[in-house]
Amino acid sequence: MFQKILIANRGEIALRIIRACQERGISTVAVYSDADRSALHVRYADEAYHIGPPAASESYLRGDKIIDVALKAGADAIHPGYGFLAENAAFAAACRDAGVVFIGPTPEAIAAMGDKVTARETVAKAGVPLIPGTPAGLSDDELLAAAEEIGYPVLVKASAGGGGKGMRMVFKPEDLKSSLAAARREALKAFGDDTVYLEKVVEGARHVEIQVLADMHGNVIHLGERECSIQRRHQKLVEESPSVAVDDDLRARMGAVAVAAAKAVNYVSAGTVEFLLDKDKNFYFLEMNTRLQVEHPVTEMVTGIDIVKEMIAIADGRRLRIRQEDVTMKGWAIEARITAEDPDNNFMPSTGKIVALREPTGPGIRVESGVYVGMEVGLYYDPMIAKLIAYGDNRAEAILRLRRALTEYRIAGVKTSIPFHLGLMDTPRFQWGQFDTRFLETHQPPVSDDIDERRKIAALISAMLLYERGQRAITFAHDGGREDGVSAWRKAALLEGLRRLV
Amino acid sequence: MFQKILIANRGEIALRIIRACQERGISTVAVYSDADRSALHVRYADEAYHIGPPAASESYLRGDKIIDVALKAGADAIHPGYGFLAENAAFAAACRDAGVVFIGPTPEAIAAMGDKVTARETVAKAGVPLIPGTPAGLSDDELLAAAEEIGYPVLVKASAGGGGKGMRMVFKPEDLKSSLAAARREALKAFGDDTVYLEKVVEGARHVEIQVLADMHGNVIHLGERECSIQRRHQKLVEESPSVAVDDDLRARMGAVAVAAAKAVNYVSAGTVEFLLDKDKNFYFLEMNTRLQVEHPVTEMVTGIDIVKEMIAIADGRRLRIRQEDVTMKGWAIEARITAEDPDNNFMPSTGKIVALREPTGPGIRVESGVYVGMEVGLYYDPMIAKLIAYGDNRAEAILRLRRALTEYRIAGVKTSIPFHLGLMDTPRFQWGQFDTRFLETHQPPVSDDIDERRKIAALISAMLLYERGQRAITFAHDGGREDGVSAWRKAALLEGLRRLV
Amino acid sequence: MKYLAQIDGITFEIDIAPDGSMTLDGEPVEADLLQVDPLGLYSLLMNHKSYELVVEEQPRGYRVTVGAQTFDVDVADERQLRMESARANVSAGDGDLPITAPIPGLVVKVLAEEGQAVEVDAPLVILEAMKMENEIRAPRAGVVKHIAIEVGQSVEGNAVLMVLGAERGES
Amino acid sequence: MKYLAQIDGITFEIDIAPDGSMTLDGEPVEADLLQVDPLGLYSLLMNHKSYELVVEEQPRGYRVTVGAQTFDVDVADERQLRMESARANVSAGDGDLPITAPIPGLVVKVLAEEGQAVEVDAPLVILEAMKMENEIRAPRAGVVKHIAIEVGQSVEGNAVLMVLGAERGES
Repeated sequence: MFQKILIANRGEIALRIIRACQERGISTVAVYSDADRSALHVRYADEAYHIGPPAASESYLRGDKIIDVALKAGADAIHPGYGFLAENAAFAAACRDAGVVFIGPTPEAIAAMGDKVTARETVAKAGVPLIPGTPAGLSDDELLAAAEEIGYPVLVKASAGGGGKGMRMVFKPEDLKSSLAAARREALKAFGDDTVYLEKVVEGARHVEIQVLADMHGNVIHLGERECSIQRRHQKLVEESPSVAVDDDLRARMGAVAVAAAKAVNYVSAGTVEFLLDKDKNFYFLEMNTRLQVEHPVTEMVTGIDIVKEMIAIADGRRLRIRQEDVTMKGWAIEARITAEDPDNNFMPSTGKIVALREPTGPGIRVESGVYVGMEVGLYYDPMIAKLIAYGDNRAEAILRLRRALTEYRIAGVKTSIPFHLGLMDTPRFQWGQFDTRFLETHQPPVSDDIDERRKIAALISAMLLYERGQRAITFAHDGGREDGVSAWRKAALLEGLRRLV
Repeated sequence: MFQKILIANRGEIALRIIRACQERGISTVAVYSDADRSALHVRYADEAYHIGPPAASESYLRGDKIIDVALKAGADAIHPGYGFLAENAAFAAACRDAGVVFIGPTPEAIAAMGDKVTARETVAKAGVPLIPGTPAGLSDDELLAAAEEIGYPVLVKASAGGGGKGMRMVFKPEDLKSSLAAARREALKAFGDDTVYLEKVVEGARHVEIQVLADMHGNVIHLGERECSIQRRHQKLVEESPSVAVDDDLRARMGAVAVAAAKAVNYVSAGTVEFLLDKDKNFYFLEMNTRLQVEHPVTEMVTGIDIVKEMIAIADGRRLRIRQEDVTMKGWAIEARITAEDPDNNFMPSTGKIVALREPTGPGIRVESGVYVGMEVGLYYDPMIAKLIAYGDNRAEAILRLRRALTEYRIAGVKTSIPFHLGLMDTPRFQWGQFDTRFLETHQPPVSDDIDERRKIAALISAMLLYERGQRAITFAHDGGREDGVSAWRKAALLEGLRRLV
Repeated sequence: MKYLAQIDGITFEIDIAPDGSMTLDGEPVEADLLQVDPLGLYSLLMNHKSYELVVEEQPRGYRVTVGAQTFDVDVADERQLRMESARANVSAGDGDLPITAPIPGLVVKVLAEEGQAVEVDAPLVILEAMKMENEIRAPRAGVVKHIAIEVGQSVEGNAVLMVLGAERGES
Repeated sequence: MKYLAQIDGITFEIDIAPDGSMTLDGEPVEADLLQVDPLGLYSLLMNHKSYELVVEEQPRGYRVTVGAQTFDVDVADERQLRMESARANVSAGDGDLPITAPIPGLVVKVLAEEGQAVEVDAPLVILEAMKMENEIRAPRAGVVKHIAIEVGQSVEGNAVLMVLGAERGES
């Protein structure tokens, strides 16, 4: 088994991987940019090395520096997490060349699935159903013509894409040209490649994905599905497992197709095959993510399988301990992504310093977080700062626990997506499981119904504090100021009375 | 269903119950003593009422005041948690008389099981096996004689006892008299009754208990066992479910006996039947706890059943949704009690103000905690301030996760049992599951092997801080002091250099 | 002492008597406030209802987080407010509204020209931050009076991007 | 500057040079220290090894929590220490050891009499706190010179319960 693993990532996912290593008795090496000296992943790891300025292109995307650190620190292996270098075939190859194990699939598998067009061609041969669309590399004029043939709405997608970047849904021919331009701009910036292609929009479709695990000995299993239809601008906000739309038979069929897709590229490690599932239970291959997924915890909670530990064991050459028939799903898990975005203001990124924090705990609650008091939430990295996952015996209990935990979350200094999630949990159609990927375009989650009451509270406390501030000088002079456990408020009021009496 | 529930407790268990209520959409009412104005249960509840001075006898034990608050606040029901009024038959009766539902068994069942001698007689008739012992109410001289007959070692137990209070193990005749006196003193103080009795010590025995659930319609089921042999002075420190000593057959037999014991007193609500289990798999009734147990979370995690929510539903008159055959145990859960006690100093209670706190999170970890920054840990209440529960697919994974979470726990201001638990997790005999209730008397868990390294770290940082303090005046004058994200240490060192150059 | 607190354009009136008794918009309230940790976490019991709040001091007033909602509260005692309002009336402008960057970012596109009339919600600027494009839209209808930025420029949070003039006619 | 830090009776020597370079017991160490939150949480990277520490200032020195272990560190620079040690030698006592209450509590029983010789670990006082009885034992052998408390009395933490004299013979 590995002695020491370098985690080439930051934030909650770096902590997740550090924890898995600690539970296996493996030492951990963190890397950090100038922005992250005080970050939790630096503090939770056994060792930490500085790798450059805040910009990811100069730190977390610098595979060369990271491999240097791995060699210097004596790490046997590198876990890339998600994002950054996780789906970079060249980095996986560079690790191999440097004699450091890349905890993930082979560079060949990453490359095959990384280019969306190659991926579609490869899996189609394995019998995986595809959505009608165009090849990549067409000019704007060719795409305009193709869109007419496919029929609107169409989806513009970046060939090298992922995570919703470079993706646009277009409803009318007159909007296509500007959307193509925007998608190409984003794609160029995010992936260094502005190639795009078109896909038919499957109406009323859910985003349902299958988690797979594959070892080096040809064993490939799936861990059931995740429902990820609650999205905004193609960014997942809420994920759950299982899906209300998937029964045992459909799960078995989708699972078999996902395993076939993985086998088509000789896949090794954990990976996710994403599908669109339409109302008639037809499903179409979207893409395969050749990495650990943000939403992997919901699968872990219903299957009891620790996906990160399995990835480490697989990378070490071990055979899967689990056979397909051993995988059982029990209960229900839902994840809410906590992002530093203002849901009341069009999900605008919110920056600032975390001044107060208390994370929820209690039955059925799991928190994966990179947040700490004093943290500067800036614009260098992804706005997702934590994940809140609730488990229950059934979907209703999971929703109620997630709701309860959201009300317990205390985070101040930045605006977060928590109010959005609270509203969503109170939305009947979400509670009934009736939604598709366009749900959020048509359904505005309700605003908390006690906002009036809360405004009053905020007004009252502000007046009390201002009053108290006026009294504080006297209070200080009198007895050295506020004592713990004694309401300074009451004292100030009392003193005010006293002063008038004097 | 109830609209509003008053929680007649404090600390982690009050929060546990508040969370269950919130998840069922029930409003919550907290009560608090002067010591607890800032406590989490006050802050997490929907309403809070002051009930008196810090001493429990003037606040949390004042059933009259608590029922008054329930009536004033319009609460339908009272959940007593554990300790305080949880096993007080008179309080349960007073609730009934006041028209407020007591969430627990009937006063009659509490009384029948509350007196240990009555309890033994009652369950014996139902065919429950007992440990040889004396009746209660004997004089010291009679007990001395009886002890000779039973054979040493013997256990002195308070008739009204529970939680290890008024309990003493005696190995030699010459020690019996002083132990009787000490036990009577403790019992008198704790329960207002100094009646004691003797029991034979079953050598090499484990403490294994069965969780039962009983509704008002005669349905009684069990949720499997908990292993609670890791005790110090009869105080449980670590609990797990399942037990390595219990197989399916034994579980079914112990479960059936526990159900019979519950039925013998027409039991309703959640309760726990405690047994001693000897090396030959014989088991003997110890007592029945007619309340929610501290260690209930380990059962919840392996069965998926929320025991507190079931208690509420049962008190509301509902039928159990779960049949015995629906109860399945999956995985393994271990709980470590985090107490404000100094394990390096004979578990002496440690008091003080919590100055720093970060609780562990991540996969498989559940924290039930009443701790917060600024909390004064005093001597008024139980030293248990939190519980850390780890779940894993199997026992090894649960231990490794618990260990990992213990290393993540940051709590400063009081000494805690965390170092003890870390040592225990590193003890091979604990890892192998080879222990009985006297394990801790003979096995000293190892002290962390990196204490030398940690001393060095503590020495180094102290010198650095002292050095920095000397430089601070200059630093302040120069640029306004420490900036976040910049190591003040480096700055101080730099300035020192500058000053010498000038 | 009488206090006026403004939140989201709504004004609340709080009166605090010398004995500590209070009214909120004329209704008597019983309130006990306690700071529970050094980081600005407060526990408020108002008529026995329990609230946990995080308070950050602002240059003027407080930022108060109640549950998951955050409010910027502009609070002053009555006298202060009257004086300020008098001052404000003197310098009251002609309806010009500065459009500011809600976050720091890179200007990717400017979607309006000086002199152009825009409807409410019309996209004005595309700002890139956290690798995502964010549209800045017109908070009301008006005429673009001045554009302060250009494509490719990095802007700080709260930087003025453009100024929106009165709805009809150039000023 | 040279510093001496004492923990559990063990002395460490730390030397900090004007350029910030350091040695610990003569070994060079590379250390970067950062306070990460206002509550006294520090991150230390020592030779790339990462430690998280909680530091509480004490009247003299620091209480440092490393992982789950807490150390009371008595630290001073060399000069200071030499001066203090000189003073201490002058007032050095006759071996009397005060037995103090480690916690506040109620004296339930006193198990020794004045003049009595006790062995190491002999129980001296039973103190009730948190509803449990706690035995206070002799940290070394000696003769009970003075008993400062009686049964039924409440004592504060650190209150002197009795004084243990030199091992043999009354003083």
